[in-house]
Amino acid sequence: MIMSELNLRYFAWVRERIGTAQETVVLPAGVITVADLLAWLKERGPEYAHAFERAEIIRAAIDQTHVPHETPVGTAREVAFFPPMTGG
Amino acid sequence: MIMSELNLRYFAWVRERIGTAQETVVLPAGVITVADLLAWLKERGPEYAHAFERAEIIRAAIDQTHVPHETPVGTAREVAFFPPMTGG
Amino acid sequence: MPTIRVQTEAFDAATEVNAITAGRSDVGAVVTFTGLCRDEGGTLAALELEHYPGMAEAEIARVAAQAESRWPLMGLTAIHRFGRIAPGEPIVLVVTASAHRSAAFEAAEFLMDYLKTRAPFWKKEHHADGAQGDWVSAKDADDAAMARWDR
Amino acid sequence: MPTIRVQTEAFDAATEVNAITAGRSDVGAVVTFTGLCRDEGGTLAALELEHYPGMAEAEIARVAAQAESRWPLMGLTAIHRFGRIAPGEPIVLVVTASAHRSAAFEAAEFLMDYLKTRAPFWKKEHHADGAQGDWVSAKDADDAAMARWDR
Repeated sequence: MIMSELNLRYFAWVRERIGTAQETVVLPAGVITVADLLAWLKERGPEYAHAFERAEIIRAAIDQTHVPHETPVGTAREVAFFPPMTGG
Repeated sequence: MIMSELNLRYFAWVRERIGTAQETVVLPAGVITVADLLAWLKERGPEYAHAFERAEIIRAAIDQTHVPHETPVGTAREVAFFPPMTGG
Repeated sequence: MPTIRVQTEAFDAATEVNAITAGRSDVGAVVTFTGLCRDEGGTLAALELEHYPGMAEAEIARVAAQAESRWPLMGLTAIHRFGRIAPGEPIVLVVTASAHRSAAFEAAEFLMDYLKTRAPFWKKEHHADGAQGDWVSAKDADDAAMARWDR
Repeated sequence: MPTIRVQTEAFDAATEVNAITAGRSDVGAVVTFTGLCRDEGGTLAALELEHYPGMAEAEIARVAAQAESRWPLMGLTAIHRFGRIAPGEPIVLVVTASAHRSAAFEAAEFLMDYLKTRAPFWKKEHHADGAQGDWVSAKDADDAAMARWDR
């Protein structure tokens, strides 16, 4: 099995709290869904824990399409996390 | 009792059928409401009978305000009759 | 104070919007509605718009006052043309401005529904083949659209 | 085909309307919605609009395609700015054109409700006193506005 690289992108206060807009990670075994990915990221440090402290309000997109947290990450190239949108 | 003069105005196909846009009449005794006025006008000739053959769809305004047919003409200076509006 | 005009000349929506928003920064939402003369598949040469001078302005003013009492508006403009209007030309303009979009949208729809069914204007068709056309009939759908505001 | 743009520059509603209606006479109704930056009683210096490049355009295109499948539109334009925007400046423009007014109004409202809640943009406040402001919170009212289109 090939370890696949995943591009992560953060926006708005998620980006500010983590301190970076973008990073590349290798998905560990056991991370199947977006929710798994969020849980794994929360363990990476206090800045991640702060950004994702209320994981239920965090929105996710896989390859630039909105997805619910139970969606499998699958062969995604890019997963983005951000607060509820406030455009318009 | 003074015989009061009333200005009548007609628009769109009501105007076309009657053949005039405006006329002044002296209200006869017994004409109390807009409906009475319509009924009286219908007797004035075939062009009026044609214009008001379906009196129930004719709209009326007293002194430039929409009114239902049961409204008393009262001391109106101007009564207008016209088809349902099609502006906008 | 709403801006209300009944005129033969064309109008410019951008000018009317600017008259409402220029020099202020509390407006969050501007809606414009422009109603245009359609060619009806090429059969129409023009519409002739007849109106009741005086009452047309007064009725639009009444409708505008109702809109201003129902929604927190920061600007309201309604312009309705009369006379001969060719396909592609504008007939009516409504502009509403508010802090928030729902008020601006609802007020503009309300104004149009009321203008359609209460403002004393009548449309006569002139056909492209030179024949005199009919007076446009009022639509039940327009009465229904107006009735929803009574809820 | 809808016109969709995500840009820093301001836009001109009249130009966008003209691009839809020029040279045709089958359009009966044009609705424009312009969303502007409000000064919040003088406390706001500017809004900083962050967006997700690529996804922003894609999401607006998805919403536009939905609108075009729901209503018989003859034109649809959606432009959303990003970057620093001062009070009084426009942020978003939606233009819809149709034969009839109800389609144009409904499609414009639908687009705005969806843009508000699904397009990946975020607003940060910069206060007039120089202080860094907060990120604007999403409003439940906006989610409720969007939900009504599921009926």
